[in-house]
Amino acid sequence: MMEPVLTVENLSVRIAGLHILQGVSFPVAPTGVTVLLGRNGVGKTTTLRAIVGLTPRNGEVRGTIRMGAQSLLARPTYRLVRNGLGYVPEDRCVFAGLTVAENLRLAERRGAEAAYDRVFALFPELERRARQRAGSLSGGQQQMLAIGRVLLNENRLLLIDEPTKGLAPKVVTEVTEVLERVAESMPVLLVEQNLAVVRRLAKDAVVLAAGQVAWAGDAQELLLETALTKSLLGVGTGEPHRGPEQAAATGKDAN
Amino acid sequence: MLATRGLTWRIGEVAIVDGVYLDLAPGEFLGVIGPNGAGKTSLFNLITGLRRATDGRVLLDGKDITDLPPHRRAWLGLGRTFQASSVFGSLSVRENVRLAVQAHRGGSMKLWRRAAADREVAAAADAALDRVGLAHRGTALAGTLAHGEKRKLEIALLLAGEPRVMLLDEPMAGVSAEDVPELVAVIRSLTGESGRSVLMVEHHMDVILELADRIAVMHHGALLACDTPETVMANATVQEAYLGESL
Amino acid sequence: MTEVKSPEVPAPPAAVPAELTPQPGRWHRVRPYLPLVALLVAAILPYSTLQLPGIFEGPLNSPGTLQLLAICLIFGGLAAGYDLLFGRTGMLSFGHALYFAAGVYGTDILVTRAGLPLWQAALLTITGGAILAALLGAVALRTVGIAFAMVTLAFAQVGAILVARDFGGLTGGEEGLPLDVSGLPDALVGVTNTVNLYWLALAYLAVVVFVVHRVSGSPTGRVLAGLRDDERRIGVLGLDPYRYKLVAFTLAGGLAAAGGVVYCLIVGGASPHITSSELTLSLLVMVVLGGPGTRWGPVLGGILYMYLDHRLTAFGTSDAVDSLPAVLSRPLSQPLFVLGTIFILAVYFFPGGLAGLTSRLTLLRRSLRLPTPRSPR
Amino acid sequence: MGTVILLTLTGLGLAALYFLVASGLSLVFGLADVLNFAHGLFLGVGAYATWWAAGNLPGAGPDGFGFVLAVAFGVAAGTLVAVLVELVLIRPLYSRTIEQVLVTVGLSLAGVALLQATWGADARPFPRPEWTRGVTGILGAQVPNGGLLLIIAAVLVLGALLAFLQWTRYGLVIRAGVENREMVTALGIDVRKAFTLVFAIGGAAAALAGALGGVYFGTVSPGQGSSLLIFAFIVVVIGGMGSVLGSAYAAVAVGLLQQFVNYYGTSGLGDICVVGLLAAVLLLRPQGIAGKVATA
Amino acid sequence: ATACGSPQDTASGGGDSAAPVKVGLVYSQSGALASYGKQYIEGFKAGLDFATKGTNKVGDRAIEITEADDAGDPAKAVSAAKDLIGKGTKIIAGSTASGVALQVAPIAAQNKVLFISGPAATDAVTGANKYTFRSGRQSYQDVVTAKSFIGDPTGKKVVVFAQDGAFGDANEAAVKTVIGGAGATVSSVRAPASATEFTPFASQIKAAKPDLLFVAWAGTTAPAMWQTLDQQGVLSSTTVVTGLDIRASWPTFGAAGSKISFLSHYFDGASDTEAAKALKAKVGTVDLFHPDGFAAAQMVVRAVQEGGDDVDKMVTALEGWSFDGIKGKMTIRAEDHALLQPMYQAKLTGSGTEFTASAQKSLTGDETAPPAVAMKG
Ligand SMILES: Nc1ncnc2c1ncn2[C@@H]1O[C@H](COP(=O)(O)OP(=O)(O)OP(=O)(O)O)[C@@H](O)[C@H]1O
Ligand SMILES: Nc1ncnc2c1ncn2[C@@H]1O[C@H](COP(=O)(O)OP(=O)(O)OP(=O)(O)O)[C@@H](O)[C@H]1O
Ligand SMILES: [Mg+2]
Ligand SMILES: [Mg+2]
Repeated sequence: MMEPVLTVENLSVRIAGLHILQGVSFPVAPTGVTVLLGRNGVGKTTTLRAIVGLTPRNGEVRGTIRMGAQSLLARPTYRLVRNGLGYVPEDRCVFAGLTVAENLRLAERRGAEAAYDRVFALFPELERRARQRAGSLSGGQQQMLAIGRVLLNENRLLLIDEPTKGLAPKVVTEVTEVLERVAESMPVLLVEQNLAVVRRLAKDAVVLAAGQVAWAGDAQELLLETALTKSLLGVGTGEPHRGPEQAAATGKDAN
Repeated sequence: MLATRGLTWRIGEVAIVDGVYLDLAPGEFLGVIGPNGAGKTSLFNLITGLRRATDGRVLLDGKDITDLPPHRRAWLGLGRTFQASSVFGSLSVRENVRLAVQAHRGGSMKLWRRAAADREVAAAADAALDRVGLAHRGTALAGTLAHGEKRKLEIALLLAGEPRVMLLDEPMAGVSAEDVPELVAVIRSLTGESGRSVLMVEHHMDVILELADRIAVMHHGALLACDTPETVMANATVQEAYLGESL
Repeated sequence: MTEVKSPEVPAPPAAVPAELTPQPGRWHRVRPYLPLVALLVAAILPYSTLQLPGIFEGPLNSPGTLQLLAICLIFGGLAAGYDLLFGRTGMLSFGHALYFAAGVYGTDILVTRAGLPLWQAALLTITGGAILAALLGAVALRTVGIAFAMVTLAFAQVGAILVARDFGGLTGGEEGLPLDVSGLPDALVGVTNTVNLYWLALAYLAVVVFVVHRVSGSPTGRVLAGLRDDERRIGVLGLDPYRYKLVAFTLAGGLAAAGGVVYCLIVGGASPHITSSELTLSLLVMVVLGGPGTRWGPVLGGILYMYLDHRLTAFGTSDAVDSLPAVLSRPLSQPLFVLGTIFILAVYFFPGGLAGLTSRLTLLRRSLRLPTPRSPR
Repeated sequence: MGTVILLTLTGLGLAALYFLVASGLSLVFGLADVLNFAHGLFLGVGAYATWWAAGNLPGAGPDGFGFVLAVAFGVAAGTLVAVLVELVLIRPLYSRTIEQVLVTVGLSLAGVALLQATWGADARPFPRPEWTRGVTGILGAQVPNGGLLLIIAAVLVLGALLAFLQWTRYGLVIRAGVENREMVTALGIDVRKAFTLVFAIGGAAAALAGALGGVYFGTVSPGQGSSLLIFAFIVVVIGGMGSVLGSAYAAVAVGLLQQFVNYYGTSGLGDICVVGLLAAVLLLRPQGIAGKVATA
Repeated sequence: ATACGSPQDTASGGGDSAAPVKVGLVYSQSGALASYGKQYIEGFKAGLDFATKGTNKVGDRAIEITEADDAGDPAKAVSAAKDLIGKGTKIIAGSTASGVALQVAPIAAQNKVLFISGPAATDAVTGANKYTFRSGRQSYQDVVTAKSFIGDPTGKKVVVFAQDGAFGDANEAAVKTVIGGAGATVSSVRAPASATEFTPFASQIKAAKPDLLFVAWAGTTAPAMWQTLDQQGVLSSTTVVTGLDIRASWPTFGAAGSKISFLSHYFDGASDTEAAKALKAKVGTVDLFHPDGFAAAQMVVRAVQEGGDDVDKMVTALEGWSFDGIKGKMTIRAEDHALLQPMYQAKLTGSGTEFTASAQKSLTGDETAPPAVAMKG
């Protein structure tokens, strides 16, 4: 096997006294999509945020996280991101008060060409709504913006947290296709509840349970073994399943 | 039971919700689907009074409630959940539900009684928690719950209010696959009781198809169709606008 | 019409009111009696001749010490009342000083200018203070967040201007209005009777703490806590946020006015200092210093703040400071310099306020007793 | 007629002073989300540093180029203090708004006391060019030159700030960082730099206000900054938090209102009217004149 | 020491004829009036030295001074006074601010201790009660001095320009009585104390075309006010009279300084008495409030000399007493304890930061005597 792009070893996170991750270890392959699975509240988001250095201030992280030979722990988030770690958060976090264009402009990096054509080709909606304030976009539109923002730059690894949450089936398909194309050129660590999406994208899978890695290996293998999936994820995968796991839009919009 | 008459909400020139006529019969379960940005959440906001309609009326039991503030509508039996979980983060889970029960039992000012002493309220709250399977998290602070757990708490808050018309905004969002059937069962049981009506937005078609008596499809703020699930699913426009090609 | 959300209020750090989360433990059974014990100790304090050099000028039973303690107690109560708004309901009012000032000036004017007996003046003032709070609150509560803070500040500012303008010579303008003690009960007049004022202040504090405790443990108190977290949700549950906020605002205003009555007696008059917006800011400082939303935090914060405010003047002129080199002694002889520096340090060293200190100490103690096992590997 | 012109122009001068104080406050308040009660301190530092430079700095003086140099020194000092305050005191407290209020309140108390300890409580005569003491006849009104100077400075500052926010990348970062600091970092931007910058700008504007205020008042005293602060806060709120343009409108409204009511009404009524204006604006438009309509 | 005592203990002063006499000085060491306070205390020490001939003793009893800072806040002053009284102090002096003096005075009366108010200029201290005296001048005396600038007031038009509030009210009332009573028509222009822009008021004054403008303005905005009056041509169009403040403020008048007629309580060189020489030898440059401290010390020594520990005797000893102070002959009027003293007309010359004041004329204590008021308590 090729050298992993990211290695998580014995990662342990406590937040406000709760021991959320208790010694999680897994590699992320240098190509394709590695998907992180697990029930609600098991700590998937916590894992991604620990990798990108966004654990809340009352939290404590132990263990090692390495990208190549470089340790990522204790380095400020903005440096990690500049070094090629792209992050799309669970609740999207677009800047509600800025326009779509400004949201994108913010993601530009000094000294690097911003790939606007790639983003607009994937999400033509963003180009049309360039002057609309991001806060007034619908949930799905905001998700597109959040993904678009990170695709503006070349990254060594993308961390994406539940990108299809709250998206209409049609948009889920679109986003999945986009991610599939993205994964051709860069590795992705994906948190996803929608098993249909997982089936389509994932090469490797890591399943978390009770704060630890319960299973790791080939994703398609996992999905084929109904019994295994059932025991790990609590659902059968006998037939293509438009998962109920599709989550809803959160964030600052609507309501 | 609940009806909207040409309900419209404009921001500037744009109609976010565009002349919606809806009728919800007692005991009926109406699913609402539509692409992202179709105006589903906005419609809920208009019905519950969080936003003021620019045009049109909302009727509950034939009574015009368009100009009532949110809490008055709640008294009349209108309850909702939020798409983005909105629970009382600094209260414990149990306190959250107790507050909802208390609100339902009449919001008179009680400054001098001990809240904890009210056994009836506590019992009702625990019952609601039990129903969504959160009883074991009763003492946790609601703010520290994982996303999925907050969704359940949202529903418990709604249950505690015993509303006659319930508006559920993507209740399944972020709920573990494992827990979905359980939650679906809870929601179904709601409708069975005493002619309660439900209006539910959900992107998850399985759930909608399983629960809904009728499905309304929204697109660009307007009501595209409102019919039985079979008819709606067969509708070509709906296919094209919402479902897209299957994965 | 679109609903508009005003920019974020600095939401008070969420704290669960102690009375809403039962805490099991060894102390469980003793706890309810601790406040009573504290009250008792405070009540018999004036019988002690204990000298606390450096902390108080004279023995505990000397009038100077009792006067200082009485002022501290008043502000302890005032801060606790303010916390009902800020820590428990999440309303950031910048005009709370107005209701306190209304209490002080109301009593003073009714006694000195109108010649009413004290009890009538006090009753009228407290009622008047609550009504004033209700009226102004009814207007101010139409806004939320920073806007609310600013409207309350503006009302308080009008109060300050009116006092300074001295209409009809009623308030004495910037010179203030000394209280005419001729109609007062003898027990409240004269240095030898300072102890009675002390007890009065203690009683006020006890009442405020009891009321705030009772109210925040009541069903209404729970709604207030809910309002602090999510007002919109409260509305959808079927409760009128406005009504509840107005009740809290009025109650807090009434409590502040009552504090003003006692303060007027203790200080023997009214002066425009108490109408300044700085006083409200100090209230905020007291509450945050102590720990918002906790039962004892604001009380301790208020007491400590006032103690420092009064004692630092003595510290600044003490020989110890004078003998320092000028670079140090000059700033140190400015009480406000020391007070300001203390706030800043307090923020860094006691996050969560004094009330947070106990839990931090418990944590420390626990970790000393059983060190957390580091995970192997 | 002369009176109206006189009142208008002096009112605008007052407005310019309010704007200079309020603009920095508004930026820090609206964008970095810090209710900066220490803003008055920056003002005081700017004023005292200018005063000191005019007397002690080689090349600086009370007139001509020397005065410009002294003001530049004052602005630099104010900026420096603001940056230090941000780096040392505010930075560890981002996202803890209440603690920030506490720290800035503490700072304003301690800082003003420190000025007083160093230079005494009494007002000191402020160095100022001869020209600013005079008046200019405009349509029969004798308009004080000090006020005119303030107006010019305020217009320049307004233009510079608007251009900065709208057209520079830092302006964009600042606007985004206010909403979600974490997410700005997650886009690979060191957001802390932006907040330091906001403080530097705020400090510079305040210091300039302090220096020009010194010219206007003719004296400098430790409490000067704090006494202007309350009106500055009112201006910020009426104008809408974080909106520089809004602050400008509001400052003009407040300055003119105060001036005219003080002349035609009775004394003290001007202040009450300003407060009334604040209440009215907030009740009708809680987000202020130019405030953003946040989507809830 | 015992740990128990009565809560109503206060140390009893004296009894022992050789015990030191305790004198409490409560004045502003910090806060806005700190520099007034500094002059006061320097003057007091020089005065004590002068009156006891360097021994600091009256008979064989040493004078023991305790200083307390009130920071200009009446509440702090009251606390300090109560503390001192509780410790057996029979004489309290100080009070830099009027508000402080007015609230300490009743405390003195309630506890039967001697109170000698300091620089506080409010007329209300005069005749406040039997135990209250003053060692400085009062507003009324300023106004009488101002009147001396216009010769015969009959038919003249006088405008008072003053701040809102009690200080302004008092000055306006005094001008109406003194100058208006002598036949002039008096009107007033009032401005809020917080005003920063004075053009509207200058315009109003100019429109009134007065023969005499009396300005009563205190605070840091004074220089801006003078500059505006100058710029709008008020100073050159009429006689403008105001009180001469402390030296530090002289340069802030700028060019306006030479166009104003000053009435003065005191400035360096205004008198050439023995006391003034002694003071000058001690403090170098004499300033406005040095004489107040000096006179207070003289009064304290007189009170102790004649009264011992008996406050009532002290009062009797002071009432009607005349003595040679810094300013010349000073008389304590028996009826209302007004301190009759010489006042001065002065002119300011110089430029930049170098200004000197010179006396134009001095008025005797009788010429500037305020009308007697009835003793209130
Ligand atoms: N700031 C916090 N304070 C306390 N507990 C927290 C905090 N953030 C997360 N947790 C807890 O950590 C656990 C894991 O949360 P996390 O958000 O990582 O779950 P998740 O796997 O992403 O769940 P979901 O599928 O619902 O998004 C949850 O039980 C949650 O309650
Ligand atoms: N305050 C607002 N200002 C401007 N536009 C708004 C506002 N609120 C909502 N919108 C717009 O209204 C449309 C409908 O939004 P809404 O949130 O109701 O959609 P939705 O159907 O709930 O979508 P989703 O499924 O993604 O949650 C969107 O295009 C959104 O951009
Ligand atoms: Mg998650
Ligand atoms: Mg929605």
